[in-house]
Amino acid sequence: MLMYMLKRIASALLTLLAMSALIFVMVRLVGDPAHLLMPPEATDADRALFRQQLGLSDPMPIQYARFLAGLVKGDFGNSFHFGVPALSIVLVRLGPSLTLTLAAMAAALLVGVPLGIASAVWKGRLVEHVMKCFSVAGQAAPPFFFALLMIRFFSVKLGWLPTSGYGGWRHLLLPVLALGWYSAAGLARLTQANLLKVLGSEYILVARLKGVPERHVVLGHALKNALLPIVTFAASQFGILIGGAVSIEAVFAWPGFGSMMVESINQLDFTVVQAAVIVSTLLFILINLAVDVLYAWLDPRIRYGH
Amino acid sequence: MRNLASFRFATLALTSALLLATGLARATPQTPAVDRDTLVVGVEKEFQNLDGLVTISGDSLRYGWQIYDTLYGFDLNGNLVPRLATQVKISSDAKTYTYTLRQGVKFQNGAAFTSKDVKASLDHILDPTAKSTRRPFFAPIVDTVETPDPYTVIFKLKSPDGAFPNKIAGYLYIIPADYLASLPNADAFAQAPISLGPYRVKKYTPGGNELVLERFDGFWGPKPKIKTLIFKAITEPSSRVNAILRGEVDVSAVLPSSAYEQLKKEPGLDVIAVPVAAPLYIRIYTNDPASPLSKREVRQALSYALDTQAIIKGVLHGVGEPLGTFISKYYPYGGDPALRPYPYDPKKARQLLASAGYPNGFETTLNVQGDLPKELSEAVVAYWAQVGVKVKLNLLSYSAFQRLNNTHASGPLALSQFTNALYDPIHPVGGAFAKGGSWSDYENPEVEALLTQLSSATGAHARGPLFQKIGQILHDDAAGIFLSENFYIYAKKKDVLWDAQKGSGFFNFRTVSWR
Amino acid sequence: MSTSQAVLRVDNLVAEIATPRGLLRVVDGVSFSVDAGRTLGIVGESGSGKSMTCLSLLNLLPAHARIAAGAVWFGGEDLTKKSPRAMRQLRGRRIGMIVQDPMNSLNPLYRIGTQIGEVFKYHHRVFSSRERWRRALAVMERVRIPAAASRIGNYPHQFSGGMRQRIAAAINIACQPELLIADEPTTALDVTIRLQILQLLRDIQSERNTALMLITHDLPLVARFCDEVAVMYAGRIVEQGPVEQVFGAPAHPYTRGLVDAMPRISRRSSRLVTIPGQPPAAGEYDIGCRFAPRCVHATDLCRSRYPELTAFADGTRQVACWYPRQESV
Amino acid sequence: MATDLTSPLSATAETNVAITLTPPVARRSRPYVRHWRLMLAATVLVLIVLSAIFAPWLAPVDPDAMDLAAALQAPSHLHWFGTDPLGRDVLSRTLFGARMSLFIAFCAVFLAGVAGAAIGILSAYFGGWIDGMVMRAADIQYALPPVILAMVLIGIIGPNTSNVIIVITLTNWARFARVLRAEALSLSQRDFVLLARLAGASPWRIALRHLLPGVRDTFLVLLTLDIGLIIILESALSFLGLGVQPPTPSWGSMISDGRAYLENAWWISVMPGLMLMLTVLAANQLGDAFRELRYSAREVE
Repeated sequence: MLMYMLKRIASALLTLLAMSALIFVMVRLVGDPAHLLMPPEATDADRALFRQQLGLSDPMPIQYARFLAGLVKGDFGNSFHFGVPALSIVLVRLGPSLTLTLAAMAAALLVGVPLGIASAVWKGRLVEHVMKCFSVAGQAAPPFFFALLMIRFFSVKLGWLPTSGYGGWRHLLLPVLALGWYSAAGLARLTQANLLKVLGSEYILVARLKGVPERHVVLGHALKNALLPIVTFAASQFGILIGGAVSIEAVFAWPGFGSMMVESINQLDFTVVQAAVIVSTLLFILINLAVDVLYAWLDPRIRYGH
Repeated sequence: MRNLASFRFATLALTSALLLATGLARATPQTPAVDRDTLVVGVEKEFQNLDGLVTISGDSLRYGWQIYDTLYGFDLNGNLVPRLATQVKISSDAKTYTYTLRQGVKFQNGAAFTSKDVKASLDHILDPTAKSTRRPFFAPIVDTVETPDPYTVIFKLKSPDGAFPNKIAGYLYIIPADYLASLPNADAFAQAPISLGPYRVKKYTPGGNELVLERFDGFWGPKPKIKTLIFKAITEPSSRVNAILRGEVDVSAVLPSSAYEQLKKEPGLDVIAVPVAAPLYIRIYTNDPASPLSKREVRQALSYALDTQAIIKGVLHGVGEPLGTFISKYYPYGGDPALRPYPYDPKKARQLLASAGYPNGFETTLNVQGDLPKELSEAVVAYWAQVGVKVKLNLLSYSAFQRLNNTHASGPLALSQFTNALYDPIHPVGGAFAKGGSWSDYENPEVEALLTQLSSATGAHARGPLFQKIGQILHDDAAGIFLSENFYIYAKKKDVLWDAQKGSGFFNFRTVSWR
Repeated sequence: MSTSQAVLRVDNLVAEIATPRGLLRVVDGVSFSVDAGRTLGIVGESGSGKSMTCLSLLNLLPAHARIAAGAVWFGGEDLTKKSPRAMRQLRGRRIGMIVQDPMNSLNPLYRIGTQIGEVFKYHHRVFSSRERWRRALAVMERVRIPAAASRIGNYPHQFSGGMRQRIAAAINIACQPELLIADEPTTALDVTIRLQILQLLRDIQSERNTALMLITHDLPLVARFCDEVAVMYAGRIVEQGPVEQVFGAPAHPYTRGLVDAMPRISRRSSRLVTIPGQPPAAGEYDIGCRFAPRCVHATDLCRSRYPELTAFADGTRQVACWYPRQESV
Repeated sequence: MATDLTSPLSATAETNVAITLTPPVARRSRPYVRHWRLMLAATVLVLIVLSAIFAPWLAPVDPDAMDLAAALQAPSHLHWFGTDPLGRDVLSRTLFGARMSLFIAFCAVFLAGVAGAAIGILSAYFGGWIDGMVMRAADIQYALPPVILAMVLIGIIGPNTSNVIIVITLTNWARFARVLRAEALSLSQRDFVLLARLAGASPWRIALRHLLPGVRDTFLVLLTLDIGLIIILESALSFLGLGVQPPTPSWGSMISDGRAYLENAWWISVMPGLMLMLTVLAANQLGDAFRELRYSAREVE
């Protein structure tokens, strides 16, 4: 088990290194910040000086080496734009993003999984009907489209909820609904498919032969086995939600990760982009390791191996 | 038919939600978003670096007027008025400017205001490590800055510059010398800016989307009536509209013209369309002889081919005014309201194209500054297509466009607007239509001659007529395609007593109050 | 069939399954009984309805199937009339069933101690998990699982096929059922383990006088292990009776074919005797005897009317054939 | 005559062979799946694709024809789907939008699918460091949100239609690679692959002849499920101004642009939205029906 985890951590570090190199090169290909952050009247000498101050004038490998050295110490350099450490900007935005993503993920799990279970157990009945509509509707239009409809409906017309802004649970409700619905749709369908597969297996028949009540057969024996792929799917959704909810963050004026990354890419604020990407990759790796641990805890075959 | 039923169920749910949404109507809450001592403003851009001397004018200057103060400032209509300086003496050769400073003025950190602060502020701009975007405006022309006594400052210029007083008023924010010296590096100032404006920074975390300013009671001028100003960055236009509709903000800035009609119908709101003297225009790269755009007839044809009236009414929903030339009539001087835009005459446009040697038109590319209404560029492309000019459209984000525009790479046609920062037309004309201008690919000897005269002309009476002549030349030569005057739409609650700064995109909340 | 101590008596059981092509009778009027302490073998090719019959007894038919007619008498009650709740309390307590595939018959995520103990929780209201653990250990030792004490905490994937079948047996005898059904219990096992499992079943039977039903397609196994046998073909029983008589002198041509097909070392014939053709799929039964198309002695009568199961020879045997013949092998 | 069972080993083994005489001929047992669901989904999808292909003939008016006087008109007999802020006919634009959205979706899905499948199968077959490298690349693609990767790429190569397809392909291949790698891994353990290897087949031959057909079903299901997701991703790109460049419409850009007019001209966004929903519904139904038809409901994500 320990060996298994060590191997996973090693490969994760490799991923992190590869990601750092990738984003380091790609963001520098997008453009030259000197032309954006310096006024057009600036002379080439001014721009050269500007690049020199930001350490952009050195050859790439040296810049990358310095970047890696800083990475290890957690120093991502200062933002070209704000002049403050890039990491501080990323961390300011991490809180709201995590709140939104965790809430959306929780909502997706709380709605998607039970709906999936119900539509597997009562296949062909109304509940499967509702699930199909819910999941098709959820994945049939971009989240920002539903978000704007919901804002018009619940906030502007009925006045129950704030239209935007980062704050208490009332601010969280609509963004989570818009974001969560999309993931819940996927989860519901996946849960139903997996649960149906598991319910068809031999040990479920044996459980019934043992006289185990149907409720326990489904929630005890079957669900635990069906959970494994769902956990993986949820983890992959988590990664996408963290950085991908750009349109939702824009519509709800939510100071999240996605909009910050879009902003810093637009502003060619290399250090902030690099810090954001590394932090989101770290988060992604942590989530995957957590999923591996959960897998091992859930499935003894991994824990003790064959 | 289980599947069809599930589809019916989905469309039914969606349409009923929609119908219900349009049916109900709720009045906008009148009460202040927070309290009667606070004003909440929804703005359309994320906050950048708060060092008013460093970041580009489009951003920090908009909050700057609350935090910073200058020797001279602009009143609501853009005329120069004394602020930290009581008077200025300009030498006959317009090369020496002597400012007499106001006495007993305190900085937000309590330090006294003297001439050494003015010198330190200019040095901060000239200091390369500060990476100030104002440097090019002062470095080439300022020779020396002398402070004979604590309340007198003398600027000696290398060459005459008639617009220098405007630059001092528009760009030279005064910051405390001792505080600046105490900071570890030039960047540090941005975290905690100190100046002499009516408000100081109370809460701002770089990267966050909220900026809170609180009243500075030691302010030298008239005390503002509101204690706390909260700026909230809401980048999505429809969310900014919804925010004011629900009363979550007291003032919502730079709203989309698509919401103009809807907002006007709201009983609890005042909707103001503020002219910002930043003309909506298409810059033409005329200096490439091989390109059809180098010919005047072609440029005039492109102007005739556009029905700017219909565009203003249809695309901008009436929020715009005809623009005869590049100099907006909302400049205090230099604008010429009598100058009419080219009339819509597609037949004449086709004749001009044929006479210029392009009977069946030509192909070209139009780069567009992303935050302008998308339909504007699509309308222009559609009109030009009717006269045979096929245009490839490139919608670029604000910064992607700036990168191209700043490096003379946004050609052959670039649709954008030119922000006014100095209330003197030299900034737009010099920048976009003068030889060697940073965003200029146009050269006209007549314009150059007028510009040299302008450099030594000071004051509205001397500079106004010269700029009007330039305006006429630019119109006749169709140096650019002038679409419309640019208006920022603000919506505010009826009880907010505030009249916006005319002719500029800056926020001026110094005189705002609740009824 | 002596009915005095019949633990289970199935009377003309019919089970149908709904398919796009309408209702198919997979079990078409099956009658048999099992006495306490006796072992009934049910033999037939795959698709003859053997497994469906077992599932019908326990009311565990798949979603689209249901019992159309007939009665299943067990302990004085007709199981087909009992409510699902009542049937649930019966399963695992009074009727046990061992399934074919040991590799998947145990939940991979739970320890075997838990899976065995689970039966006590629902049937004997044993709510303390330690007590259930203790009882599970006792049953494991009963089915002779080596080092049971140390292995009770292991997971199914840590056991061999044979061991898992022993665990399955343990689960089924935990509550001392009166009837134990074994659906192809040894098919998936290799031979050496197979005999151990059968021996285990026999010990269980002799110790508690359990009625045992063994479903298989392995004739030699039935011949050696069962007391009575019922031969199923296309959803019906075509011959039934004591093993010695049915295998010794098969009356029904199909049984005859099966017995002939059993290779003998003594007979050393190079060619294997086969029965031509293949059993009809459910739903394609024609009116007459379903074995007629493959029967060498088939006559028009066979093809037109279905022969009911009727007593034969000394009455202990029944056969469903118009021309039953008594010939020793 | 007592049955002679001298040696259980031989008797039972051989008997098994003898008794189950019937060769495992797949009897004509109709799979118990409702065929009409597959038919309905297929016809809806075909109709939509045909309407996209024949848009120039179906569209009542040129999609780019501007008529500022007729701006923002509600759906009427003249304009079935109403008009947009420039007075252009929303129905014509939706038809041409279908052409663009489906073109992007099918190209991107196909490219991502083929690339992902090839990478997945090869890495499963070769294993070792190749497999490690591929999995790291997949991790990177998963870790970096699609929109961010798209922004950086479009920042480099510019926002035109072919670049949008490239960007979507680069941000979607990993899902195919992972799922198909798992399938290929389990397949490569199977006997027929071992036999092929014993017979001296070259790795390429095995990958193409044996592994590829084996994963074909999962591949097709993933394709159908992904169509909806990719159209929505294009819409998210349009929201950021990175999607299809005007004036050519795509469903994604129409929904995104129409959002400013939800109050007074809801049809600009809703009409293409409904078409998108219909397409996604049909694609998902196709995927589900196909999956139930062709193989057990394996974990797809």
